[in-house]
Amino acid sequence: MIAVVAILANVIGVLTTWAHEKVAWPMRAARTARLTFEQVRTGKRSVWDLAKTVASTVGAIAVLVVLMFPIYWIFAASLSEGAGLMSTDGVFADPSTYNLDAYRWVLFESAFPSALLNSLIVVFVTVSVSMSVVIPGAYALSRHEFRGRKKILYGYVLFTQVGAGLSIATLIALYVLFVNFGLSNNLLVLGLFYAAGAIPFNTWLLKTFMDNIPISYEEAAVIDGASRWQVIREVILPLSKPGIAVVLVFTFLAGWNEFIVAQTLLRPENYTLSVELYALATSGQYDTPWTQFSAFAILFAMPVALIYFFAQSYVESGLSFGGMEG
Amino acid sequence: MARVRVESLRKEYDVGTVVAVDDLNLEIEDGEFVTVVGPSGCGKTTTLRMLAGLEEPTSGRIEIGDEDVTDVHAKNRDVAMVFQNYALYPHKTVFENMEFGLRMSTDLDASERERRVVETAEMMDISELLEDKPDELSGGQKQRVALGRAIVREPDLFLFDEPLSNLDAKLRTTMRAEIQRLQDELGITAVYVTHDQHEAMTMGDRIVILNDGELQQQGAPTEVYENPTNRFVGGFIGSPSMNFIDVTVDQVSDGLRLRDTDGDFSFTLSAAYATANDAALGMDRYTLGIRPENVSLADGQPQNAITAGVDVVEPVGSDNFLHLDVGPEFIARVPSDVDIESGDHISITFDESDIHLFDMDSGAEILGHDQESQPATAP
Amino acid sequence: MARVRVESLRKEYDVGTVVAVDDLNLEIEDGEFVTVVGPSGCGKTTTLRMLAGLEEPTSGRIEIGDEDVTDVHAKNRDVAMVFQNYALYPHKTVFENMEFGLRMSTDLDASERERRVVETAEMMDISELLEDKPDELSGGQKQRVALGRAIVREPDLFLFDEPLSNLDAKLRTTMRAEIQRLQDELGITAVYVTHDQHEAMTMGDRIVILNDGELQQQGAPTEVYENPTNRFVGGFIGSPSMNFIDVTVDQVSDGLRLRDTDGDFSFTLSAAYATANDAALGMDRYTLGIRPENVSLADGQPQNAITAGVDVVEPVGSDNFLHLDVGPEFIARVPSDVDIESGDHISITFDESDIHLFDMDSGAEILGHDQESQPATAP
Amino acid sequence: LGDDDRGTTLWNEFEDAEEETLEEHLEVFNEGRDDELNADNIADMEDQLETAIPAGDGPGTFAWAHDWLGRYHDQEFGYDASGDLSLDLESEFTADAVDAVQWEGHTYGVPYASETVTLMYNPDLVDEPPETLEEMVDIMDDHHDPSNGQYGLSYPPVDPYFVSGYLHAFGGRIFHEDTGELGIEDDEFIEGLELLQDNLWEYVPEDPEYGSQMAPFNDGNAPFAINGPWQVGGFRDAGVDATLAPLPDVDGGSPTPYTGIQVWYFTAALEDADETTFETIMDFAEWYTTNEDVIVDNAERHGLIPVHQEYAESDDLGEDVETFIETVEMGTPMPADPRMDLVFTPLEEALERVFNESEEPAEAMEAAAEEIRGRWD
Amino acid sequence: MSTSFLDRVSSEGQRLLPFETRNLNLFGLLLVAPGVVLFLSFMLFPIAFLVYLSMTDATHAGTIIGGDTNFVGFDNYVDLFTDSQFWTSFGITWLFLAVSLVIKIIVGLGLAMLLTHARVVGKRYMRAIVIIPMGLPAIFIITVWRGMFSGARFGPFNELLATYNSAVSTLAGMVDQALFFVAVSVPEFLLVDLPVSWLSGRWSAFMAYVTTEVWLAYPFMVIIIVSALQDVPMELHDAAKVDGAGYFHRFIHVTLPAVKRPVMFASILTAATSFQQFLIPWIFNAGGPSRQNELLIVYGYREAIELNQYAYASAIMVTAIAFIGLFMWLAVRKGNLAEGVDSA
Ligand SMILES: Nc1ncnc2c1ncn2[C@@H]1O[C@H](COP(=O)(O)OP(=O)(O)OP(=O)(O)O)[C@@H](O)[C@H]1O
Ligand SMILES: Nc1ncnc2c1ncn2[C@@H]1O[C@H](COP(=O)(O)OP(=O)(O)OP(=O)(O)O)[C@@H](O)[C@H]1O
Ligand SMILES: [Mg+2]
Ligand SMILES: [Mg+2]
Repeated sequence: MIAVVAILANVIGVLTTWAHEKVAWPMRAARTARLTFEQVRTGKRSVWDLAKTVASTVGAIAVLVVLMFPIYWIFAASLSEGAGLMSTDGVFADPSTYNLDAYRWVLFESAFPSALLNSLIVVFVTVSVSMSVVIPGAYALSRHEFRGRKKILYGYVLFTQVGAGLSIATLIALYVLFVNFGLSNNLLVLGLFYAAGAIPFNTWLLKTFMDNIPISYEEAAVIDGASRWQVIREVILPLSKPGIAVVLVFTFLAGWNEFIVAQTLLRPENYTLSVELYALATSGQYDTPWTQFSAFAILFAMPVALIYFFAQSYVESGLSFGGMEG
Repeated sequence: MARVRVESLRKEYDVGTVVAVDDLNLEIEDGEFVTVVGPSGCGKTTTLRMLAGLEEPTSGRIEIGDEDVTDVHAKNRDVAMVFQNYALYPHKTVFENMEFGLRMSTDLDASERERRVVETAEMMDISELLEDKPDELSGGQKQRVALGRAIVREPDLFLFDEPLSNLDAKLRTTMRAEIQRLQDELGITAVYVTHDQHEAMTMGDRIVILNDGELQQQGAPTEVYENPTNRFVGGFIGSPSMNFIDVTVDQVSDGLRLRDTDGDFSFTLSAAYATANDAALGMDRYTLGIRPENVSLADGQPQNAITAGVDVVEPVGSDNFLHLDVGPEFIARVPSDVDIESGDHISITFDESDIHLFDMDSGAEILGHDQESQPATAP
Repeated sequence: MARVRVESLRKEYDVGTVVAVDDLNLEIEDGEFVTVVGPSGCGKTTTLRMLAGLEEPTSGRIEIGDEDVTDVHAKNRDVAMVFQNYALYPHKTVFENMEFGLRMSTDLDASERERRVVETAEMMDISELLEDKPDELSGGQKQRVALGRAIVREPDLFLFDEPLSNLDAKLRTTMRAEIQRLQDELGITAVYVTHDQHEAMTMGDRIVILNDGELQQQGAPTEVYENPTNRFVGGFIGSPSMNFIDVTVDQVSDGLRLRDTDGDFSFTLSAAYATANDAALGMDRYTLGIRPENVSLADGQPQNAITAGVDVVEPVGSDNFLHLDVGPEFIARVPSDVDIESGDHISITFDESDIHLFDMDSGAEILGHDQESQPATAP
Repeated sequence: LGDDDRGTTLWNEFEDAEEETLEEHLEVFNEGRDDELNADNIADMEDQLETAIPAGDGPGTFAWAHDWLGRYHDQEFGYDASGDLSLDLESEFTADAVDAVQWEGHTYGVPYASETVTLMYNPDLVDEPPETLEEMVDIMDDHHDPSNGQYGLSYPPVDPYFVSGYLHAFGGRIFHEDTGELGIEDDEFIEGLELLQDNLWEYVPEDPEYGSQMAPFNDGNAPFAINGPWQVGGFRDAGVDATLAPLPDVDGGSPTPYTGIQVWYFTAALEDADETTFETIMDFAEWYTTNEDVIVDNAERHGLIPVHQEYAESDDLGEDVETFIETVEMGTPMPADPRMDLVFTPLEEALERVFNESEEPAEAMEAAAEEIRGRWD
Repeated sequence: MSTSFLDRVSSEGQRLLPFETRNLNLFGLLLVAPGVVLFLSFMLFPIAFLVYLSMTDATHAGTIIGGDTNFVGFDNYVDLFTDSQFWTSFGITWLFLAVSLVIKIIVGLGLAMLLTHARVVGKRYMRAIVIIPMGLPAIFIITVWRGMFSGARFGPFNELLATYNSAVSTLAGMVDQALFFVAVSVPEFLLVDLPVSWLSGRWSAFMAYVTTEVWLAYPFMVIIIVSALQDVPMELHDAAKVDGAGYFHRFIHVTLPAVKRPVMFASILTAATSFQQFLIPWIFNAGGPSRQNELLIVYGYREAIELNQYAYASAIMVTAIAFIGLFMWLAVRKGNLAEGVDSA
């Protein structure tokens, strides 16, 4: 219990620092802008040089706007009135009609809250189970020699990307098996299934990351008198944070986004967000209520975006595939 | 605080194809500061790691404080090690870095641990850094923390693996003095690995020279400097390096004449000298070694004067190094106020008592003279 | 091959909050080898990068070979640079690494390029490595390739950024000689950055000393060694460092007496000396500087003898360094055959012509005596 | 979490409004019952049933149009309730509806409504509904102007269910249920297709997808739509007063749309079901299909046409239902032959090729027929 | 000391813990075992079952569960390899994989370089935005893209083309006005014939799939390449500049080689995902028009669910899995991806 509180406190602490860092940017930007202006005024920086920077930045923003068009489109759709994403009145709905009804509907009238709970259960199982097997696995593969090590690594690499299509391919087989074992319509089992699928890729990913942690830290700890577990807890885990963050993001996505298997295995009372979202898209045999669908989808994507946003620096350094350059 | 005994220690890698350390015997007294020096790949680190318990010896015995620790796991040996790249835990503050060892290897309570860390930090002059993370520190500060981390544990044995090689020259000098002062104060036995012979000489009570995994010589620094037991040691210790010339021996009227192949070089040993070393001087070809600082200008004196062209004059402030064309890389050290320029021709000489003669094949020193102090031990 | 002129060069970083180089003026003759030295962060690399065109100066002018290149892009300046960590293209073979610059900056055809690369490789003794990739090479080999890559282009100007700092001591000595030999042979103007004053002194025709982005002194190595223009230079150049003692000046009968605060130290300047330097000696407090090799044992001679306790005796083979308790870090260099042990009390002295006196506040040298050779230029 | 024990369940894939009504009715039904019946709204129900039923994990009953009946019989997914029903189907439901729930003498469900597609017009743009297709074309022509977002018609143009009315207009049939033969190569059928092509496809949005088709009428930018009862609410919510009319007549023929009979299916799950569950399901099916409130609510709120004899001819179920009834009377029930499963996809693809003008009607139908026959074997 | 500090550190990192040699096997095995067991129990079992199914004559799900199936050996495979639809599927799947991969690499590289460029201000925030597609549910995104590619005149892409058309016309009109003596009319070939039915032409539909696939996968590319680019030592660029290389040559000689391996790694992973792409073709037009763009998994899914040919579908899926396995194996081999495996 205390450990949980401690972890929570830690997480909150880290989050607030991050948030602070992320939020402090307007002030920093303002200061930089002021100093830049000062430099240009005093001739320490040429206007031409500044213009090049401005042009590159504007160019990058333009590319971004183009790329993000679909996002903007659905965002506009989620605010608009009526049921269609498609409209003969123009690509974007009339901004004067924008409202938050769809969000209100999603949050208070739809199955969103209960599905959210289901999703969280699944994701919790997926993340905690895969973390608890991926981290030790990656550590062992990175640092210990044992029989079959290379075979396991090889197998893992081969299976890194088979998961997605495999679940469609083996859907029926899976379903039959699950039903026969009485495991269908069970959120915990579903979470476990996702965790299983996430193991090869994430173990391998984390292993490559751990390969780059100098072994001398561990040696230092051993000489300091730390036991095997103490070395792992006090040295390896903290040092693997970026790698673990990446794995966390990927396993979270694995549990959060998947819907084909979920839909087959679950019944409505256990529907997760992704299934509920799909159900919304196909509710009735013909029509899609686009406003609500868009609002639902945006809320669905929010946690992922937030997690990534806060873990960005970790993810970017955790994905560096050390040992792969050259 | 402990004696250390190493007996016929051997370490092979890659199923025996690489012999990193070969039949090493060492005895280190309680409180002694031993430096281990040798070229890259000679097995220094391997030796140290075996002492620490990070590497299992292929054969041989290690005793620390009269206890056989050959099969004791690293975490149960009471040694502290300072790594070349410091290996400070990057995620822990300086305080936590220093406290970690205490927490793991002692059962002191938190306040006691804190007291010891704070005390050590004061001693190391890093008190203000206790809350910082390693990457906020400069190289010198990291080095201090790494030392502090080792010291705070008050171990039986200190091991240092080239701890200063990442620092710049000035900082290195300062840290060198600091380590010596500390070891002196604490009196803990220490083994200090370096590839810098200057460092090894200035720091060690005793210096151990390895090459190719084998012990070459051990002894007090001046001892080793003055009486290298073989050509390797002679060349390795001292900067600039000892000058070597291959010579043949002729019996002449007033003693023995040493000459190099093309005859530029000729030096006659006095009869008295020849007689004194008669037993040793049995062959007709040797490598003669003479240190740059023992080469002096032959001011008009014709006896044993060698004429040499000056290729380069290297001023190092206090002295000038003259690169002479007597042999490949033949250097003479002269005071900086001697006015010689490159291109000049000068006449040099040296005292016969300063020369070393090495067996051309085995490299072994054959004279072994002027050994007034304790004899240097060959392996 | 070109002259280089740098005029009031200034570089700011982080929108003006960091001044890396401040109002730097330099003139480098055609074919000259200039070493730039200074502590870490003093702006050496920044200066070099501005010369290469990799960094745009905030203000000031750079001329290479009488052409104003201040606004010329790096790729259009005919300079070659050797980086600290070599910066060899890891995916290209040695041959390709060397050829790349020729391919980019000249319109030689393939066979001509190959000829030049092979020629240079022979000169650098790396012919057998041409087909290897950089990570198959040892440090020294990499270093040679990096040099070869620069040389093959026969540029107007060579820039070296601490090229030897990753090598071990022995290899460094060898490479040092090699670089000098090559530059001599090719006669290409070179700017060589290092933080190792020993390297700077032995290699440079002229040595430039920077601190905090500002030029401290420039001049021939011996010049700078003998006549440091300020306390920083005095302390920075020379190893072991110059000894400093803060002294007060009293007028005594036979000259000027210099004394430190607690009175352990007392040295009297002769009347003749005092008169000769009358103009300069206006204040009553100075920092006295004396180099370790100028401190000698006062063999019974009572005049200006200072009694000192020996803290540590550091044998470096050729000499011994005595750490004395006269001041903080006061070192005397004595021949290794002088028999002194730590704990002894000895009597030392030095010649008044060897001392340096620095203004306690500004650090400027105030005597400027014994400048027989060309005067060192202060900024 | 994963408890299977939700009591007895039925499955449906209703839209929100329909589902709400169902819940209301269920509440009434469950009153006083020990074994309550719960409704599960299943996304993608067809696929889900496909796996759940054979796994023994399916519901006892679910709601769908009658066209799966033959397949369910073949695959043994259905439960023959002929011996278990206390209702006499023939005396309660219309003949078409009774036919619809029976296959080779087995009764696999109880019918509760029928539905079809009909014409809808926007009274803001059209004063009087057209009687004939020609009149309709004239009006569409006036409004049709895609580059300004104006269209003549919203009508999923290649969905066989939607376009069957005109495909069948000259007597052709997609599938001849009596002979078991494919009819898409018949001249009458091709003629119907050409009618569709020449008169209606000109005026619909260029994208056959359902959502795109709905847009013009929904935005008030098209005078007509042809659609079923499920869409009426959506149009009206969007502010278009969709008014119903029978499908316009065709010169020399008559539109004959497929009609679907909505059925509460009995599934194979009932075979192993315990007695209470079994009873609940049976009770529900009989109650739902005969209860007046249910029938009236469905008709008034969702335009579902009663198939119970007592209400089928009723006049007071509202205008919408009356219009649908009129159209249903023009129509023909969808065949429930299992072989139909293999017809729709190739047919739809062929229609799409014609719609895209990449193939001529006759060729396209010939190709489709060939493919279908290939699959039948 | 022959290697640099960094090299030493990383080569040390590659080393296994030496002091574990005494009780080697057990501890390591113990740590990996749970993962391996979990993985195998959930993944290998279904695959084995699938392989079994593919050798039976199962038709619909009922026959599988009811056990009314007979073992028919490799009949299904024989049928499969003689089915022209299979070969169409197979071909188009590889083509889809290749085309989308090339575009993904170009887009990913371009974006990554833009978003690490020194002159772009606020690039960290842009990088956070640019990966949004990774967090959105695929079904949703694909449905939205289906809308974008609507063949209707009012579909977003058609609207865009309409805007382009009118811009061209306006321009021509302006020229016409300016040079009143020549009558300029817009050349036909400059105008697009509207509306374009994106999904009803084989290749336009194919390009629509590719576009969507690229949009879904570029974030992964971008973050991996960004990581790689950040590891390229600045000094290499400096060295190249001093060597006289311009922007283009630096890109070719410094940037590309440095990101080659990470890009290859990301390529292999996303290519394997592309190979298994199901939702895009399924939602866009069910692999149409006329099954011409039916990617393998769609083909299998349709056979199973729509046509009730489970055994046949299983044969398709097994073939697909076999090819992914083969592909990964080759990639791992050729791409030295197993370096982590072999060298460690
Ligand atoms: N883990 C290992 N596997 C195989 N060979 C090894 C290993 N560790 C060291 N060696 C080899 O053993 C020999 C001695 O290595 P060691 O690291 O002890 O040298 P060193 O004296 O510390 O050199 P340096 O000055 O470069 O640190 C070298 O030849 C080295 O290649
Ligand atoms: N890109 C940069 N942005 C901000 N500050 C910088 C940058 N590059 C250098 N500086 C600062 O400019 C000053 C001079 O740096 P420079 O790298 O030239 O020092 P240096 O003399 O080469 O030091 P070293 O011996 O450590 O290489 C330092 O204070 C450094 O922090
Ligand atoms: Mg070592
Ligand atoms: Mg620098």
